[in-house]
Amino acid sequence: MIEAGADIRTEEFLLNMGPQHPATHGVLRLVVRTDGELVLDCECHIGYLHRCFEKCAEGNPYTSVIPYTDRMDYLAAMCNNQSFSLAVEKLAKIEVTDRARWMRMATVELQRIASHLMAVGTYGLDVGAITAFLHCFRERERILDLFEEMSGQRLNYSYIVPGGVLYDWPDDMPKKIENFCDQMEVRIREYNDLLSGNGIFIKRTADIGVLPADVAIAWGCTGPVLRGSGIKRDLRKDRPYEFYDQVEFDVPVGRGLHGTLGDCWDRYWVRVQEMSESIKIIRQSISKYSTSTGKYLTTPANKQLRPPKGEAVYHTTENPRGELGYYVVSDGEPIPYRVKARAPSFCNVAVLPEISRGTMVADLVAILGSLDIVLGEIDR
Amino acid sequence: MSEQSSGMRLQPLGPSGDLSDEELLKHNIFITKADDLINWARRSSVWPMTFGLACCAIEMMATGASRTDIDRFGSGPFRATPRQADLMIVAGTVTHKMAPRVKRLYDQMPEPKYVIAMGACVCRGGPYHKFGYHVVKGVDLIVPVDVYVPGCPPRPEALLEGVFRIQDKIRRERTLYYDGQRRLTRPAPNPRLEGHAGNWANGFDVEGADAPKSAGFIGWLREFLFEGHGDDHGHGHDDGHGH
Amino acid sequence: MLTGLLLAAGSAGRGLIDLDLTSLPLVGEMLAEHPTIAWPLLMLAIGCGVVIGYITVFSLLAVYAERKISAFMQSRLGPMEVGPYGLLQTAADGLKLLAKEDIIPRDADKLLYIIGPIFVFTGVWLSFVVLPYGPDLIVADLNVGLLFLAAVASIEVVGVLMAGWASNNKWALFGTMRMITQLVSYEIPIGLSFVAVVAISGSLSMQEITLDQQGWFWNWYLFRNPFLFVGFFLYFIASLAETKRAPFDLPEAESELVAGFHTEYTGMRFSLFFLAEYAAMYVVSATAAVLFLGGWCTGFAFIDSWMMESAGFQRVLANVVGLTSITIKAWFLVAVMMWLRWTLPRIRLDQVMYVCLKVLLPFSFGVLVFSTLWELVTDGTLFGDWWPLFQFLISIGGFGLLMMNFMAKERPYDIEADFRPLRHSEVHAAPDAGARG
Amino acid sequence: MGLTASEIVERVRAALPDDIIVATEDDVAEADETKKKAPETIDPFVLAKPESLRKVCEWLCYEPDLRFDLLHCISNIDYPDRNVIQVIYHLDSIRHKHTFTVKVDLDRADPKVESMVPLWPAADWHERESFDLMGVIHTGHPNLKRILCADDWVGHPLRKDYEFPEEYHGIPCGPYVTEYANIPPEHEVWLKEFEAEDAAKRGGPSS
Repeated sequence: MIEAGADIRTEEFLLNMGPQHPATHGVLRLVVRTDGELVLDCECHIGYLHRCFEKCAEGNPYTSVIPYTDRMDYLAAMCNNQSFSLAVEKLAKIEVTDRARWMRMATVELQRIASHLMAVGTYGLDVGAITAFLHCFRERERILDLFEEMSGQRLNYSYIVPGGVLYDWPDDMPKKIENFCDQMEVRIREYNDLLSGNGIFIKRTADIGVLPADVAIAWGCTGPVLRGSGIKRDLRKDRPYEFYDQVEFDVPVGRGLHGTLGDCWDRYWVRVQEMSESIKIIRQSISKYSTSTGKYLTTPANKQLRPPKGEAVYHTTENPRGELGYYVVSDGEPIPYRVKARAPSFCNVAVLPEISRGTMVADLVAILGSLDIVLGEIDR
Repeated sequence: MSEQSSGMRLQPLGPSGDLSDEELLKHNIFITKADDLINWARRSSVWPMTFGLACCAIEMMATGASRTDIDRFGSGPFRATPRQADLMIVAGTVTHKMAPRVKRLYDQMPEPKYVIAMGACVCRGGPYHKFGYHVVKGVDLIVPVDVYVPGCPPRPEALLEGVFRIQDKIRRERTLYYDGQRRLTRPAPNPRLEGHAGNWANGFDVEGADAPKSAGFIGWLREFLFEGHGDDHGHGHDDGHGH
Repeated sequence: MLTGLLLAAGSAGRGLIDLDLTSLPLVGEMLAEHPTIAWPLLMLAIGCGVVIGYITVFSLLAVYAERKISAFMQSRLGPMEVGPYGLLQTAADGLKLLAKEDIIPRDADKLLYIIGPIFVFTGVWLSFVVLPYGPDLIVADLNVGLLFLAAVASIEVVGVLMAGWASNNKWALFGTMRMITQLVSYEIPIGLSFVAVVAISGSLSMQEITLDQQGWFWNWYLFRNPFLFVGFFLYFIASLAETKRAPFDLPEAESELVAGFHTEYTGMRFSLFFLAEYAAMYVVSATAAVLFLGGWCTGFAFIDSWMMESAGFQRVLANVVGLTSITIKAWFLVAVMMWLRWTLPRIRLDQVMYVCLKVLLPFSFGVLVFSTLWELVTDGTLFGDWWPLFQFLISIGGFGLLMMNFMAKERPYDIEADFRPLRHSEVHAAPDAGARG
Repeated sequence: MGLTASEIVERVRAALPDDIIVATEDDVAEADETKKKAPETIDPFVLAKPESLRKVCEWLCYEPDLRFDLLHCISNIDYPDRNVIQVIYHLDSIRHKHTFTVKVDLDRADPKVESMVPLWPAADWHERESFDLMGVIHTGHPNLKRILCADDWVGHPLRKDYEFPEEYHGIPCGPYVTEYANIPPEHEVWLKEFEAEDAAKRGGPSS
């Protein structure tokens, strides 16, 4: 941390960053109190994308809430679908076949790669490396191609529904996913050469925005942000859903390789490693999928679900950005009585003022990028 | 509209004007060619503003990325500041909290400026039309929209098509030439706003927009060409500007 | 056409082509009445016109090149539809910017706001005056050319200060602060690099510095001694900062400050900044070419001697060769700048200052001192006529050793061995061909 | 894995018998008839008394073998028929890897509950959201103001009796903007004109 010289009389400066600013990843507004380039304090103002998800969910049947979950974390729509579907399945006691579960796992992990690609790419953009962003986007497009073939959509899929998935895979889909995994492994090395190993990138991110583990827990940070601080917590391991207990993968955590544990580089590096782990899971899921049987959807897609009256379920899953929780309350009607979403970015971004004090304005951008927020789910 | 802006208005160069037919012809041949050149330049370099609000912003980025490279058509430089942008792609849901900012950013852009409403939310409220209490049901309630690109979100190709439609619109514009009809093709005022009065969204002040007071070189050129040819003629009901 | 114009200007300046300007009534009268004042003024006017044309055309081409290079690095195509292969893209951009509305913010300081970009542009523009493009192609061969170059570069700082302050925008103010800090600091290593060269050439005149590097390419100051070899890279890095190119593009860092000091500028005023930036790139690259890469000398002794000895039409040809030579060298350096920009992340302000004050400055001093000492000790002819060649080999060899050492040490981390979660065998020949496209 | 939720319920009942109202199915039967609702069988929970919520949470937070260090979420539900706003605290323990739910029923007319910010800083934004959307007042919160809606927004949208606004700062809003704008005739003329021109340029009628 840099301290302003006590002998120089300076004047504080109130900087209004956003809601339309290239570095705020959407419409976050930061009111930053600076002294020259130093950030003395910053305050987050959110709500510029408050799209009333919870009100919409109270007015639509259970299956029709799925499209709204897409638009919450629009970079990881599959994961949001899955999370809500799992909650509703638990609530309405719907069985899902093994085959559908393996399909879900593969798609969700593909989505995780796509989301992390975006995170890595835009992080490069934040620190000024524009080319890495476009390279990441190129690979992301390949995942979107696969998703488009599965679901017919490019961004908001509504593919995973209570009871399975909406459409069956084409026959050659496992092979295509395998091909993609093969290429992705090579590409990750390319990103490492371009960005992770870049001296300037390390200088910009290491030792910046250090988030100690206790602070992270106190502020409710989850996902790569928490793991970047060295805590090995992953709901896929700790509280397995789907078949995550049947696949082998590691949980990468930050190790402070280039600086202090819990700095921006650690959070970034956790994401890069998670891409490799996701590839492992995808490979295993694909092989299990090929041998499993059963229908891809156990309930008719347009069936009106009527979970029992008075039941409530809080189900959490591991999203690319952290732990996404859905609290679904039923009153016996086909529409939910109340749906509350616990958005991981909502908690992750709250810690920003804590870790950005005393840094520079350029670091603020780097820290914000390393938290990898999506305003869609912060504001809902 | 206001008295000050009337000085910039141009007299129609028709039989009713001061010029004879030959002079008119002479003027307009030159002017049409100049207009074509200006329009070519404008439509060849439509710089969008980075104005991503939500999901559609991701597809907007995808439009700029490798596969649908919008830079091929000259719209590559996404400017972060409204002052240097020509096109505002409103990508994502506009909320009531965001609406004043959208309006302000639009006002900060220099003429000529265009707006693409990208995505269902921006066009009409999209999936949040019924229950979205905090969602503005269409950005055309705030700023005039030139092209609507529907979809949730629209594919990058669709956005590209929207940019082409903007280019087509620019092609038809008349900056210097004036025949008593329209010059800049501004969107018509929005009937949905009638009866609603507010402090910043009460209609659009597009009256003076196509002939701004300091329109730079073009403004100077226009003044030079049509100096002393009468005053305001832009109030006509046929030019699609005013209420 | 451009070459012709430059040639005409330069040749006329040298009195090679006897322009019969007396037939023009006004000019003729003026020339007749005040021959001592009018001729230089006329030449200056022609020179200015040529320089403006050259800057504009260069900038248009450079922007086009930048967009194409960035596109290719990002597996895109870049401008394609405006003109053949998008060649007219930047012309369209310029014309459009010209035709945009000109906004002066209400709260801006109007006078400073207007003259800011003009100052910036003027600073860069004046630098072109002392750059030599050929044996006779120089607008003004000042005997303090290098000093002049360093002096006019500072005008840009004033212009930016005016523009950023007058905009009354916080981002612009931030950009200005960064810009001024950076520019003022990096003038020191640049100045020291100049001095190191001047200590060897014994002259501040750009033309004389160029002439001193005639002959084979190992006569270039780049290879004059191992220290100047390092000095070239120091100068190049400092010049990146001086032209605010990545990784020193903090003043207009788009992801941090919305557009830096020109956030509030629209249309033509913005394009003046734009032109000035690219023109500055050319200026620093051409200066690097003159100081270290032999300027308009070709690097081949027989061509250089012909260039100096030729006369009449051959002299014109020699000027064309010189112009081509320096243009290629400068463009190469400009291309390297673009390559760096689209590869590297941006560094932070304190790191910028660190690089300047703790790395470049001591090294520049070292270069100055040791290259002077080397020159004193060897006296330019230690092993007779072949000494320059030896020096060339020493420079290259020393640098090679340094780089090998650097590569061995500074490899950031071994992705394969330590951190990569996948085993090597898993990354077997992946079908990579389909990924492109 | 740590303790199951049922085990934790037993622990709470044993340790703080006076501070909780209802925890299990058996309790529901004994509970006050006005507050009675169908038992939830999937996620066991404790329903704390509003005045002793802080005590329960503190106990859960600091009890060594429970140690709920992560406040996962604060939800709230409006039950107009029971005249209750229920605030739900979803707790999680990173250390012991177990999870638990604490609920508290508040009076709908005056929903006040103590802020949990001193225990978990994460409660800050959650409580602001709860205030913004549901109107729950978390006493002792350092900065209790609207977070998602605009600052001058009227009402608390997630209450069941929320009335959608007609107009906000001159912008018509709500789901009742159904009259589609009449496209001005000249706009259509322009469109046709353009299409004809376009077709002519492409050498034939546009398909």
